[in-house]
This record gives sequence, structure tokens and C-alpha cells, in this order.
Amino acid sequence: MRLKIASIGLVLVAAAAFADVAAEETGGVARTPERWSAHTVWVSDMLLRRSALFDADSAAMLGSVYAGQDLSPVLPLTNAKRREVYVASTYYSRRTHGERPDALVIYDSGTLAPVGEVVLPPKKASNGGGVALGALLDDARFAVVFNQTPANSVSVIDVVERRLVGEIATGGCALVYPAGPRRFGMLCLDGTALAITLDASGTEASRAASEKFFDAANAPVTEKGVRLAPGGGRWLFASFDGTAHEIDFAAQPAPAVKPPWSLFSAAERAGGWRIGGRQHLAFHAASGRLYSLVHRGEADTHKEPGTELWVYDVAKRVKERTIEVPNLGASALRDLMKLPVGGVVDWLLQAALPNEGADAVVVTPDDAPLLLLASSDAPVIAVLDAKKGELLREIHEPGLAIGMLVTP
Amino acid sequence: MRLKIASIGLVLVAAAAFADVAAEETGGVARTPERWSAHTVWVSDMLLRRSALFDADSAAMLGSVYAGQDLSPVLPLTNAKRREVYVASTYYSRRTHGERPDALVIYDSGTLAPVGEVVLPPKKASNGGGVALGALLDDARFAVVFNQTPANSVSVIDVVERRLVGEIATGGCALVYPAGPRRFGMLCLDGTALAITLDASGTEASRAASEKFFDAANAPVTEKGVRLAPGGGRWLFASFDGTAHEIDFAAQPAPAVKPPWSLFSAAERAGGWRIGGRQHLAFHAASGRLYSLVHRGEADTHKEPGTELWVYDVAKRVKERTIEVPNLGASALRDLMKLPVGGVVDWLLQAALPNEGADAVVVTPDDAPLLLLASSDAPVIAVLDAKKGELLREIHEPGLAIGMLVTP
Amino acid sequence: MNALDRWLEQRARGLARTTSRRSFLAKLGVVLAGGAALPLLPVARAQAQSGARAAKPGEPPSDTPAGDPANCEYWRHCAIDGFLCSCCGGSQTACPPGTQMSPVTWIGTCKNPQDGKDYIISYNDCCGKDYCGRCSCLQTEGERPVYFPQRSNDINWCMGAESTVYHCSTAIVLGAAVSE
Amino acid sequence: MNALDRWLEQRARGLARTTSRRSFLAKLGVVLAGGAALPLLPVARAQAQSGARAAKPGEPPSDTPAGDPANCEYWRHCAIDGFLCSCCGGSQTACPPGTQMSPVTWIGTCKNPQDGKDYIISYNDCCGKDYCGRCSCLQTEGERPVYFPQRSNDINWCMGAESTVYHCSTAIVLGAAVSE
Repeated sequence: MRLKIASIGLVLVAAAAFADVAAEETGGVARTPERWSAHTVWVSDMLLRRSALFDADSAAMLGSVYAGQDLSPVLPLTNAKRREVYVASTYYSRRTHGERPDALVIYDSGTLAPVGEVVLPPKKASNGGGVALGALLDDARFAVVFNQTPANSVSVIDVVERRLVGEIATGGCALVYPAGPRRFGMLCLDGTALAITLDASGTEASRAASEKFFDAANAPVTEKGVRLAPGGGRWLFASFDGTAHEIDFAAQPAPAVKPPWSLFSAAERAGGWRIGGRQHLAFHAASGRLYSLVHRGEADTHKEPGTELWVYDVAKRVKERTIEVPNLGASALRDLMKLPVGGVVDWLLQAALPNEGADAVVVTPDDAPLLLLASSDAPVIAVLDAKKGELLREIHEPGLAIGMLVTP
Repeated sequence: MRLKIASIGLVLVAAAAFADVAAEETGGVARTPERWSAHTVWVSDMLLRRSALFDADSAAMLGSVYAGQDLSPVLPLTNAKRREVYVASTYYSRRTHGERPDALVIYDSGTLAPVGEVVLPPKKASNGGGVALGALLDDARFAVVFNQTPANSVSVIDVVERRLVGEIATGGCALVYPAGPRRFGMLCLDGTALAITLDASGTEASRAASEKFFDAANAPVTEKGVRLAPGGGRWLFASFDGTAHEIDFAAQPAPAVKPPWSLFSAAERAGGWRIGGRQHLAFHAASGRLYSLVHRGEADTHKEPGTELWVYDVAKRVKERTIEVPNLGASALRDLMKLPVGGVVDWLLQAALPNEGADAVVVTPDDAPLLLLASSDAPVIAVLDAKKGELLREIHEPGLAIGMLVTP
Repeated sequence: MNALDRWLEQRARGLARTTSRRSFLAKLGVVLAGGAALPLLPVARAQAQSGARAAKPGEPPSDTPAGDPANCEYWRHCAIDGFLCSCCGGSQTACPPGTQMSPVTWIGTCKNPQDGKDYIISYNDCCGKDYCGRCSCLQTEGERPVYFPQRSNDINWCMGAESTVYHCSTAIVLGAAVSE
Repeated sequence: MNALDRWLEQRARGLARTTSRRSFLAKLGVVLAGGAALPLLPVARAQAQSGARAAKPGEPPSDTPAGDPANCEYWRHCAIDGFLCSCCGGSQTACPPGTQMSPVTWIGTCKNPQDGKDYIISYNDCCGKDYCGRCSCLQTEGERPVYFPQRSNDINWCMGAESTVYHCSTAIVLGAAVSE
């Protein structure tokens, strides 16, 4: 291949004559699909500090948005109405040091290119879990970003006018859960839930706290709650001890708490079954089904991955069935070795490598729902038929360090 | 562990009475050793975008400096005279986009904290190899940073006055090799070497080109040259075809080229031996020994790692001996599995896993020199006695993606 | 370990030697299989056959490595270094959403096994987002040092883009080449 | 694969479950060894004995995991989450050069096997440089959610430092604890 290129021009002329592959244009840039399928999922990555958009049907990566120097996985807020995506992040003028601006960067959801930003108070919270640090309220106009300095507060952003509305101090209450057109909920150290309602301008109109319903020290609920109804105020949280707490942040005059119920029978409890994982709950609103990653372990193993996925009918408050979590580690290794699915080695790996389980689960909101299971132990995402619980396909190389799985 | 902490104060009082481990102070920050040992080495990391300082005797990490969004590994310029470390880098106001400043950040070598910076023209070159992109000239006053836009130029920084002196256009010549108190060399597309000399103020005083000594298209020299004499202008470069070219950038009136010599005998050539690796050459000035990573391969395998390290007496131009490259992959895996050195599994791994070789080598400059060997295939650095060629120890978890090994 | 490594380190452009690494992983696979050939279940066969008809004019069959733009062995990749845009939301000819294609680039000359002809390939980088992190690939056929820019895949060609932050690389056919 | 994983993903704080991962790797080791106990050559034994005398007053022997500040199993690490500063140029009580120690932090209560007493441990983060990337460790004894800050190791405690960029975590003894 000792080619002399005296002149590209000449070469191309010569080429036209006999080339089978036609010359192509440079400069092309792809767009995301005009309509995002219901099986589209954001996969955050803590090391790359990005979220990548995947089509769980084709297993293809569609694009990505990157953040600043936050510790947290990037959980983009997707505004379908305005066809925008928001990423709140902390930046430094010299990457790791220097001047710190926090900003909500606004991306066009078609081009995934930045089209604007709103500078935030330099107080944005950042944590390893990355759960409930930001929310787009259901009027698709106000975004809220949780601050922790460690004093708790919330920044309110008007995404239509692209301006900071203001900051709301929230005392002993943390995290943000969307709960209506202009309402969000929070969890408080005293074991209560707080609901804050904004007025049409985005400033605080009212706030109300629920009765105490959990013990932050001895039976805390995890931050990884699931929303029971799109656009509404009803959420379900699970406590370390496996109790399900249903809260309606939108109830008047104050957030209402239903009587709790247990995710585990006495026998299961005795057997050491516990909830656990970075993102251990998923909920399919249309069918009312709750998916919960569970494992056998000691107390304080609330970050251990789940070896089984238990499915509940929330209305009936009963466990319906068990889905075995696939051996993600074996799948990833098989792929890394470029070995075929179902081959001898695949079988050997599945059999020989301990199944470390999954620590993140999400379900798509449509009527043919998919379950996505991920493990921080394996660079692979398993895609299952949520109704049948069968493995449909795998998404390989989703990133370097999977954070969370988020449906837009 | 259901502890009630009513009052830390109280607890501490109570503690004083009977604790075996005394209460400790918070806020402490370590410093690097007052005198850096001759066995101290910078290890760059492309994923973390940092260089970590390691003591090759204790295998301990001493500290680190981080860069901006450059593609290149960070190769810090160490100024022993001023006890400073310089990192030239490209930054963006929003990490991946926004406004771009380039800057040379100045660190105190004792605290490794930034103490100043010099803003550079936003033209800094960045490449995967990271070799010869910056240099501190031997008067310890002027640093030069290579620019490529793709037009080649060099930014000159006065590190004493902490200001940009200016930019020097360098035509078809690239990279920077320190070659005296106020002189640096470059390699040119036309197969010549260029020497540029600065005046006392850091502006270009003169430049001179060597005769053509290599063929950039058919037998190019790699960027990975080694300096033959500290503070002087003599360098050795190896071409893809295994020819050693010795250049004196400081020769007057122009850089002088010695007659080339071959790193391979006719038989070795016939056997397919070639140079290769990200950092395939190392030189120990005191003993005049050249260390070269070699492998068997086809043409254009100049980035393949070396399975053997060949040692040459440069004065005599003869190969002296061969050092087998340890199986770094097996060592890293053994460590990841927390298995003992010399155990059964270790033996199995060493035997079962193909030795992928090393693609980076450096030798310490002292009279009891250490050889450090690294592979982008393995998160481990092997430390050898350079004279005996024996493995002394391993440095594990040096980073996520080892770039280059640089002696301060 | 090399799985580990591939994961870690192929993420960093310029470090990866994908082919040899893959061949290593393949070896490891054979080791695990006791050196036996690998009988496939229908599942695997079905998968292997998928996409066979998708080949473009003049391109090798898309179910072969040489015809798959998401494979490091794709015929156009003979001098590439980086993440394949086909795995990042783009394609071999288009950048992923939100990135800009560098106007300047390096080129390679690769033989198309389909027609046996050499083509000049332009490896335009896509820029403005950080490492894509998927389908890392390094091939060095005809690759030259940094002082020979148009032939060097070591260079961050995002130097010419709005943002110099590297995301992935394309492989665009400029035309057939005439060797001598 | 889990080696891979540990490498990749333990680098990212809050993702790691070091102990279980290490136990997995250990299992894998045993698998490779055919389940056999591992006879050590003198080299290994020598290594294993090194540092045995370095233990501080009241601390377990430094050649045991419980006494080694660079080990995830170090007794003070019962509620830690992050990279161990002892592996990054600092120590269990001091930040690496060039970083600042966060003034605010979370605490754990860990039992010292040496004296059998519970101690209150302050896990001050070191800040201003990016991920150290060495000796990642996650333990969750008594760890609580983000709304219980002083007990939450998920929080980036660099929030209180000059730069909020997280580098590594220390484990400083505040004093003995009185349980009830």
C-alpha cells in the first residue's frame, strides 16, 4: 500500500471511471428519530459522565448528551412537548478547579445539540446514586433541581422563558419527585413527605407535609421511588425492611399516606429476602405492576444487586411471580470474547460464572412493555419481555460504568 | 449497629476514657517528598486525563495532576529548579463545548496544587500518542508547547515571568524535543530535522534544518525518540524499518545527522522483527544503553506492543542482550483475583494467557536504574532491575488506561 | 483480564489495538471451550444470518466483518483509530446527533474485497461530545507519524471543528485510488 | 468479566460493591485453581509478612486486611464509599497532595477488632482533582439515604470544599462511640 497521492483531484477523476462504491459526501450529521419509540431509554454512565439514548428494540445507540464534572450519573429531563432535553450540571473553568458555574443546558431533542442554557445557583446536589436530583414538572414548563450545600433547597427553572425563577429552601427535606403540573414532592429526615406547589410564575404557592410514615434511622425508605400514575402525585417507596409506602403528594390539604404493606411474607423475611440495588424498583402504570429487585442478605445490604425480580400487583398488594435475573456477567464476557449466543462456551460461562444479579431495572410505559436489567458488574443490558419475563436481546457496550436507566 | 448519637460531644468525652485508638485531626493534606527519588515516575492516564506520580521502589502513588479535555495523555513538565510542574491543556467552559481557553497550569511540586497559569493560543496540539507535545528547555525558564491547527507552530512560555512570550510558525515541522538551554528540535515532513534557538527573551533567534535523513512516506522515524545526553542536543530516533538515526539538534551551523545504523541484523529482519509500541524506546545516558521494544510482525505494525526488550550499546551500535517482557496481563488478572504471587493460579495464568507484551518502556536515570514496562492491555506496571533484567515488583492499578511513562 | 483491558482501555483512543485484543479474547474463548469447535444453537445461527441482504452497492455482504460498518474489520477501517460512529448514533458516513464533523482529516487507502479495488477513505472525526466509548478500533495500514498529518490517525482531527473534544470517527469513501 | 467490571466500574464512586466483587474474583480464582488450596512460594510468603510491625497503637496488625488502610476491609471502612486516599498519595487521615479535605462529611460507626470497641469514623472526602481511580471501596454498614446526610455515603461531600470535584475518601477516628 505504497500509494503516491500527487493529487487527490486526479485520483478522483480516475476513480469515477471504474469504482463500484460511489464517492460519498462529508459533513453529514444524524438526527434522532422524529418520534422516539416507547422503547427508547437513556442509559447514564458515571465514568463518561453522559447519558446515551438506546433503542431497546434494535439495541442501537441513537445519540448522547454529556455533563460536567458531577459525581452523579447524568439523568436528562426529556420535554416531549417542547422537543427539548435538559441536563443540569456543575462545571469548572479548569475542569477540576477554577470558577464554578452550575447550568441547566438545553438540548434540541432532534439534534441533541445545545441550544441554550440557564445558569443555576452553584449549589446543585451531586451524589453517587443520582436519583431524584432533578425533575420536569408536568406542565412541561418548570424544571426543579435539588440543591444540597449541605443545606437543602430547590432551584426552579422556567424552561419556556429559559430563566431561573428562584430558589426555595426546603429545610430537612431532600430530593425532588414530580407530582403534577406545578407540584413536586420531597422526602424528609423526620420521616414525613413534603409537597411544594408553585404558582403560574414558578414561585412557591404552598407547601404541606404528610404525617410521619417512616423511620429515617431504623427503617428508611430508599430514594428510588416509582411514580404510580403519569402526571399525578402518587408514588411508591420501599423501605430497607421491605415495606411498601404509597404516598399521594397531590392530596389536599397535605400529602396522604396509605397504610403500608409488605413486599415480603413472614417466610420470605425469615429467608433473608431484602430489596436492594441502585435502581431497584420499576412500575408499569397501565398494568399496575411493580417490579422489585430482591436478594438474600443481611441488614444494610440495600445496595446489593438483586438476583431475582419480583413482580407485584400493586392494587391487590400481592406478589404475582418471580423473574430470574439473567447472568449479565456471563453475557458480557461472552460478547467480549466474540463468542456466539448459545455456543458451548456461552453455556459454560452461564454455568460457571456466579450470577451477580442486576442493580438497575426499568420498564417501558407502553402496552408491549420491555424490562431492561443492568448491573454495574457487567457492560451489558438485558432486554426482557415484561409480560412473559423472557430474554429478548442484549445491548452490549452501553457504556463504561452504567448508572441509571431512564425512560424519556 | 443501631447507634444513637444524641451528641457527638458527649460521645467524645465518654470516649477519651477508654479508647485505644486516639481521636485524630481532620483537614490534613499530604505533600510530595521533599526530594523526589530518582525512581519517581509520572504515569499518564487517557481516561482519567491525569498523570499520577509513582515511587517505583515502594510502588506507592505519591500524587497526581489532572488536565482538561485533551485527547492526549497528560505529560507534566517537571521543573526541578523552580520546584514546579506544568500541564498544558485545552479547556471548555461547558467541559465538552462552549468557550475554549488553552492554558499552561502551574503546580507547586510539593503541594501539587495549582499556583498559577499562563493562557495559551487556543491551538494546542492533541494526539493519541501524546509524545513530544511540550518541552521545558534546559535553562528551566522557557517551556514550548506544540500547536497544530493543522498548521504547525510552537507557543513559547516564560515560566519565570509566567507569561506567554509568543508563537513561532514552524511550517512542515512538528513536535518539540528539548535540545539545550534555549533550543528545541522538531521533525519535518520533508525528512529533515529543524532546530530553533531562542534568545534571552524567548523569541526566535535562529533556526536551521538538517539534511534529509529519512523518508516520511516509506521509512518514517517514529515520534518516540530518546535523548542521548541530558541538557544536550543529541537524540536518537528509530524508523519503521528498524534503522537508528542519531541527530544533534545543537550542532552548528545546523542539526547534524550521524550515519544511521540498523537495530536488526539481516537474519532478524528476515525473521520479521520490528520496532513497535506507544513508547517503544528508552535510553540510559550514564551507561549508554538503549532499550527497544520489538515484536515479530508485518509492515505498518509500528503500534504493536513488544514481546521482547532488546538492549543496545549505542556507542558500539551493537545489540547486547534480550529481556523477556513479563506477562503483564496475567499479573494484572492475578492481582484482580487477589491471588498470591507464585501461587498455583498465578502459574496457570502465566502459562495459559498469551503474553501480549508491553507497549511502553522507560528507564530511570540513576546508577541503579529501574526499567518500567507497561501495556495498554493490562492495569499493571512491571518494575525491573535494568542491569539484570529481573522483575523486582509490580505496580497495580496505576490507572484506567495507561498512556506514557515519564521520568520527571 | 484482557476483557477487562479491552473494556477499560480501548475506551481511550490511540491505546486500542482492537484486532489483536479481539483475537486474544477469541483465544481465551477457545481455551475455555477446551479448544473445541463451537456448535451453535439455532438462535446463534439465526443471528449470524441477520442483515445479510442489507449490503450497499459495491460493499461486501453486511453479515461479514468486512461488510459491517460497526465492525473493526470493516474494509474501510484499514487505517482508522477511534470509536466507530456507526456504534454511536451515526454511521460510517454521518456523525452522531449533536456532534460536528471535522472538516480536516486523515485518509487511508483500503482495499474493498468486493471489487478488489483500492479506495481513498476519509476518516473524519465527529466532535463536541466526549468519548463515545463503543466499538473502539485501531488499524494502522499506511498510517504515519504526526509530522505527516494527512496520514496520521494519532492526531485529534477535531482540531478543525467547533469543539476539539473527540467523540468518534467515520470512514467516508472519497473515491477509488490509483496505485502505481 | 468481573475483573473487567471491577476495573471499569469501581472507578465510578457509588457504583462499586467492592467486597462482593472481590469475593467474586476470589471465587473465579478458585475455579481456575480447580478448587485447590494455593501453596505459596517463598516470594508470596515473604510478601504476606511484610509490614507486620507497622501497626499503630490500637490498630489491628497492618498485614491483615482489617489493619491495612489501603484495603477495603480495613476496620474503619464499614460505611465508606469511594476511592481510598491511602492509595492516592494520602492516607486514612490525610488528603493526597493538591486536594482539599471537605469540612463537612458523613460518619460511620465501626467496630475495631483489636479492642472490640465501636468508633465514630469521619469519612472526609478529598476534593479538587478528578477520580483517583485506585482502591475503590463500598461498605454500607449503617448507611442511610440522601435525606439523612450525615449518614449517607452517596452524597458528594465535596459540596463543602473549594472544588466539588471528588478525588478520594479518608477514614478518620473522631473517637469511641457509646452504643446503647
